[in-house]
Amino acid sequence: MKGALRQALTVAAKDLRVAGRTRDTLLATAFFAGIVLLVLGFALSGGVVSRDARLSAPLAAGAIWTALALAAAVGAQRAFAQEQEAGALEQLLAYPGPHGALYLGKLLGVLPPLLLVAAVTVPTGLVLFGASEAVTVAGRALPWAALALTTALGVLGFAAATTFYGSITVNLRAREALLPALAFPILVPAVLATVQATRLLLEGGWSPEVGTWLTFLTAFDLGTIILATLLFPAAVEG
Amino acid sequence: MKGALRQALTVAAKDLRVAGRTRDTLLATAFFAGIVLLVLGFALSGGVVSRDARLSAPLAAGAIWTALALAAAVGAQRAFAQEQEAGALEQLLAYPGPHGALYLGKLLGVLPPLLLVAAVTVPTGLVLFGASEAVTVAGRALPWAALALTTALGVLGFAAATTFYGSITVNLRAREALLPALAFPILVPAVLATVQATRLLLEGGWSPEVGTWLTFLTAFDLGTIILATLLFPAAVEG
Amino acid sequence: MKRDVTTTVLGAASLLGLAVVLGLSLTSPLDVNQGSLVRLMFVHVPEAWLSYLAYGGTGLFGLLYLIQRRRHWDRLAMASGEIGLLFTLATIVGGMLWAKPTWGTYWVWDARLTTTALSLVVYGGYLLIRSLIDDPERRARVSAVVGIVGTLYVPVNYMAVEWWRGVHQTQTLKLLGGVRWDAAPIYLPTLLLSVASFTLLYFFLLRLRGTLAAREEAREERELTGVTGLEVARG
Amino acid sequence: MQLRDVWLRLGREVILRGVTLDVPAGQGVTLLGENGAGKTTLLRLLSAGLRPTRGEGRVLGFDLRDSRAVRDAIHLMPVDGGLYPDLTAAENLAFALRMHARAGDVPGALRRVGLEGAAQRRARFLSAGMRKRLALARAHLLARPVTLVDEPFANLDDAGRALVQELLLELRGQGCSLLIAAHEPALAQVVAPRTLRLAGGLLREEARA
Amino acid sequence: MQLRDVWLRLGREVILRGVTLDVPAGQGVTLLGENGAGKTTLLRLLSAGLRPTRGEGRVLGFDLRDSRAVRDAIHLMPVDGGLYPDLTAAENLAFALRMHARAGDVPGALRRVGLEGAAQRRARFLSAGMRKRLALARAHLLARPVTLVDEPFANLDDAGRALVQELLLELRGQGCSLLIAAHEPALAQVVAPRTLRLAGGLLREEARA
Ligand code: HEM
Ligand SMILES: Nc1ncnc2c1ncn2[C@@H]1O[C@H](COP(=O)(O)OP(=O)(O)OP(=O)(O)O)[C@@H](O)[C@H]1O
Ligand SMILES: Nc1ncnc2c1ncn2[C@@H]1O[C@H](COP(=O)(O)OP(=O)(O)OP(=O)(O)O)[C@@H](O)[C@H]1O
Ligand SMILES: [Mg+2]
Ligand SMILES: [Mg+2]
Repeated sequence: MKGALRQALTVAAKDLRVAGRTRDTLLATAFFAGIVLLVLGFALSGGVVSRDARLSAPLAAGAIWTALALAAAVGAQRAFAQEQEAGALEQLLAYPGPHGALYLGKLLGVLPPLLLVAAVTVPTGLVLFGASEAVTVAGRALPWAALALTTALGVLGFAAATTFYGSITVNLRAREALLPALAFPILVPAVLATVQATRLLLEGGWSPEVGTWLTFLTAFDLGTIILATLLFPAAVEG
Repeated sequence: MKGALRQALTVAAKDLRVAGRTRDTLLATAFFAGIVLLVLGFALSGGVVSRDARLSAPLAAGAIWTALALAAAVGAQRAFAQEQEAGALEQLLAYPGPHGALYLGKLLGVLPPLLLVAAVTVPTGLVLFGASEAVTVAGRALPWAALALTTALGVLGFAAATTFYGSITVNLRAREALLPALAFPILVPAVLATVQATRLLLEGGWSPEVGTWLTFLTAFDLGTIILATLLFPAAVEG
Repeated sequence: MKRDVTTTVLGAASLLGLAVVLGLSLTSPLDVNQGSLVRLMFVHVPEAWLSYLAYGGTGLFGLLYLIQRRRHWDRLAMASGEIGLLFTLATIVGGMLWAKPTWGTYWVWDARLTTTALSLVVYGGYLLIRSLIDDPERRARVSAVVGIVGTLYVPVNYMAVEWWRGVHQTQTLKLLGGVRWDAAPIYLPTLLLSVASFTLLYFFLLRLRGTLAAREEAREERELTGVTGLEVARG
Repeated sequence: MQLRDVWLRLGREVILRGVTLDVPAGQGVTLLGENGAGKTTLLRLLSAGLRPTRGEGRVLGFDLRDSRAVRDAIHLMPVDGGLYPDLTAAENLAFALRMHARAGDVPGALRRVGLEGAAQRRARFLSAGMRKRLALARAHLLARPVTLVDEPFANLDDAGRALVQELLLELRGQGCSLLIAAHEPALAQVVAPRTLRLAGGLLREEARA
Repeated sequence: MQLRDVWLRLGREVILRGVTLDVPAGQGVTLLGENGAGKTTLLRLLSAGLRPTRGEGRVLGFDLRDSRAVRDAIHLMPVDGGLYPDLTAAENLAFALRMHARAGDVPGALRRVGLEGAAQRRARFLSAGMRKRLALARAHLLARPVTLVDEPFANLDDAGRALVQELLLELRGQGCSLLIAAHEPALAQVVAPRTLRLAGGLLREEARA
């Protein structure tokens, strides 16, 4: 158990070191998140849509979380593509210890860049879609802490699912498109929970309903991580 | 000149063969675009279908073009990732002839699957988001020809811009220098023009304003392709 | 080739059941709100039920494969996935035809509808993955994993109407928290019989497709390893 | 190390057609065979990277299907090194050690293979021979009871080849079993005298040249 | 082929420190040197894949900086083959031919290097030696006036090595200049008798052993 944890941390540390060095993952994830915000921002702002506060909250939430789900898929794909280059993946799988630990390590390595991207995407999205404005106009303050918690839980869930699928698609053809296509449907409950929580937070601040969604999200995260850790060995073994 | 064209076609044919041998890339990309539509549809419209063209048009335009922009980005990314694997990029650059032809080849290889995907995504998106219905309710016919033209120009613009972006990120040194982040804004004009033209077409059919946007889009497409063809050699050279 | 009695019996039984359901539904009284459209329920609901069943089967057979590593389970999982996809498609098309007269539109962004469309994608992805992997062992393993995760999607689809209120009917027959039937009692027997016939149909199709796949695999194996004498179609 | 009538299929190709192998602990074996004979495939099978289609095998008493136990005991040095291109030479070694939960003298190992000057250079920027040396340093540092080596002499200069022999001999001295796939029988047999040849998917004992 | 006092820096490393080289057309040269001496780097420089930091060079009369003209005349067979993993062996050759606007007998070339059975297999699934053979077939098909070969003998079995010698000799017979970087002087000198050694960033003529 302790050995597995140490392995997970070793893998994560290695991935983070490489990520810091090449900035490859960060750029790719930011790129995709950026495109989503850009397109939706242009399409939805300026018309009828943005002037109505009741409309702007769900839009902002939807756009932000679609962008982040995509970014997670891209990040996870990079994480495994990196291993694949120069046959290092086969070497990684040949180390002793449970393969589940490798999944956890990869997940831990994927998370920090994603959280970084999220930390930029969420505020940008809120401003871009006029949600932050709508909130302040209504005389409330943005519930930053609750938003941050929602973001963290949501990103964790996205990363957990996409990292798992990343291990499956890494040596398939057309993996760039395949990974999001496979992972997204599974992500839908998480996307919905985050969208609803974000929307509620924007519309009226903290409420018990938000709490319910966040509990659901936590359950989703835990369930995904546990299931993925158990199934990962079967997915990658020779 | 004729040699360069032949090379561009050879590279495109090779990419299409890798993509098309098993229809994998096409399938996966179409799948991917479909998923984005579904997720956005659910995340954005929150259960209300609106017969109001002023509401449905921006949503439809936003969702369709998010899906297509992402598909283009995925395609371009794939096109260069392929080369990079196993040192084939260096070999590709060592073939005789102008390097600009390689950019054109990559672009031509990315385009056909994208156009195919667009041909499915656009009508599907219009139906799913109620835009086609809203238009008919308003007693107008959908301006198919103009939409097709916009789609073709938009897809070309996205493909040209994302392929150029991809060519920058394959270069190790550029990637590490955050140069790609600087190249991101080249996407802005394409997104703006395409989305606005689509929205206007859905809201009120053909108008001189649409014409302006399409002219702008054509200029952007040409400009990007020419600029990228000229800059590509510098972007990839050792 | 030996005649497969079980398959024949299953096929005959499900056909008989469907015929009876057809008769019953055509003679059933009209609904106060829906008129004759209510009869669509006898197709729509069992179709949806069958697709759930099939997805459950894909996950279950996948799990069995991972435990026992017998190719037999893999073939069944694939058969089940295909059947599920087919009937999801039928549910959606049927539902859309029902939606036009009742809701006035073919499609709305309702939770149930969206999640149903997404389950189409989940199992489309399952079959897509299968088509991308050549090595049979790896294909079986990876698709088992994908199938198991995909099955978790069924409860999401089932609960979608509860979690996100939309226009779609909530569960008329409540299963969670005490069985309850919210519609006119007259429809219940017909619906139950229809569901039972569709369940038989599932097992019939499963056997049929499984046998076909086994034959296909055996032939392929013979072609590949003909002279080498590598065992034919393990498991 | 034991294999009993192992068959292996990859894609549409049957690569191994009934391989039987017995290697007592501590023995050194040279594996010869033409290009495409299946040497690399056999090594991957032994390191639990591939599952046999039929037949069975044991490594140090563990069934090959018990991949975790096998991976604990074995190290495969692949042809292309299996290094992380964007980690430095030193980081690559440190990573391998930590994954095995072992301590080791990384600078010393690098010095041993003549890479002390390139310790802080990324593996991506190492020359082919330097990458081979780095992979060798890793195999030597880890010193697993069973070490499989794929073409250790390729890409190396004469000094490098002597170094491979020296380090592999040291490994054998520590009681490790060695299985060396190579196209240089003369060089490999110095370290691993017993010689097997893979041909037509079958393994045959070969007299020392 | 001419180089005049060429210096080259990569990253923080100075690899070439004043290399001067004269190779008349049609000559065969063997390039020796320790691991990391800079042989591969020198070949990449000559194929216009890298630019000299200082100094200048010409290939067939074209300045090295005129990369287009140089690329037209030269072919570099890299260590790792530079093949598309997802194209089949035959497609890889056909692609190279079309990029050079040449026609050639692809099945014949594959037969020549013993890959007729693997023509429809993707390069990803070829063994190390088979990939080398495929890269060799490509170099032989293209038959550029100047052909640079990086470690042609590595990863090959004995038959493969003889094949390399045979095909490279044929190329020389057609009047191509050859520059072969290798760690097997005896094998390379059969094809390319003139021998140069790269050491400390400088190139020195070496008497034939
Ligand atoms: C595209 C359109 C539709 C789709 C994709 C769809 C999908 C589904 C699915 C997956 C189920 C099974 C879930 C369950 O048993 O709880 C279901 C059940 C049901 N659907 Fe639909 N449906 C659609 C349209 C409609 C329409 C228009 C109506 C009626 C106005 C309708 C009425 C029902 C009813 C009554 C049930 C049974 C609920 C129960 O007894 O639990 N559906 N539908
Ligand atoms: N995944 C695969 N699918 C199909 N064929 C494969 C696959 N992997 C390997 N092969 C084939 O298996 C055969 C053996 O390959 P292997 O790499 O084991 O050869 P090798 O003996 O190591 O050769 P070399 O001396 O050239 O390294 C080759 O013909 C190769 O094409
Ligand atoms: N991009 C780079 N940045 C920094 N150093 C580099 C780079 N590329 C190569 N080097 C260094 O240049 C030196 C020469 O490398 P090169 O590949 O030319 O050697 P070589 O003579 O081909 O060796 P081998 O016989 O092992 O193939 C090595 O020390 C290598 O680390
Ligand atoms: Mg090999
Ligand atoms: Mg070299």
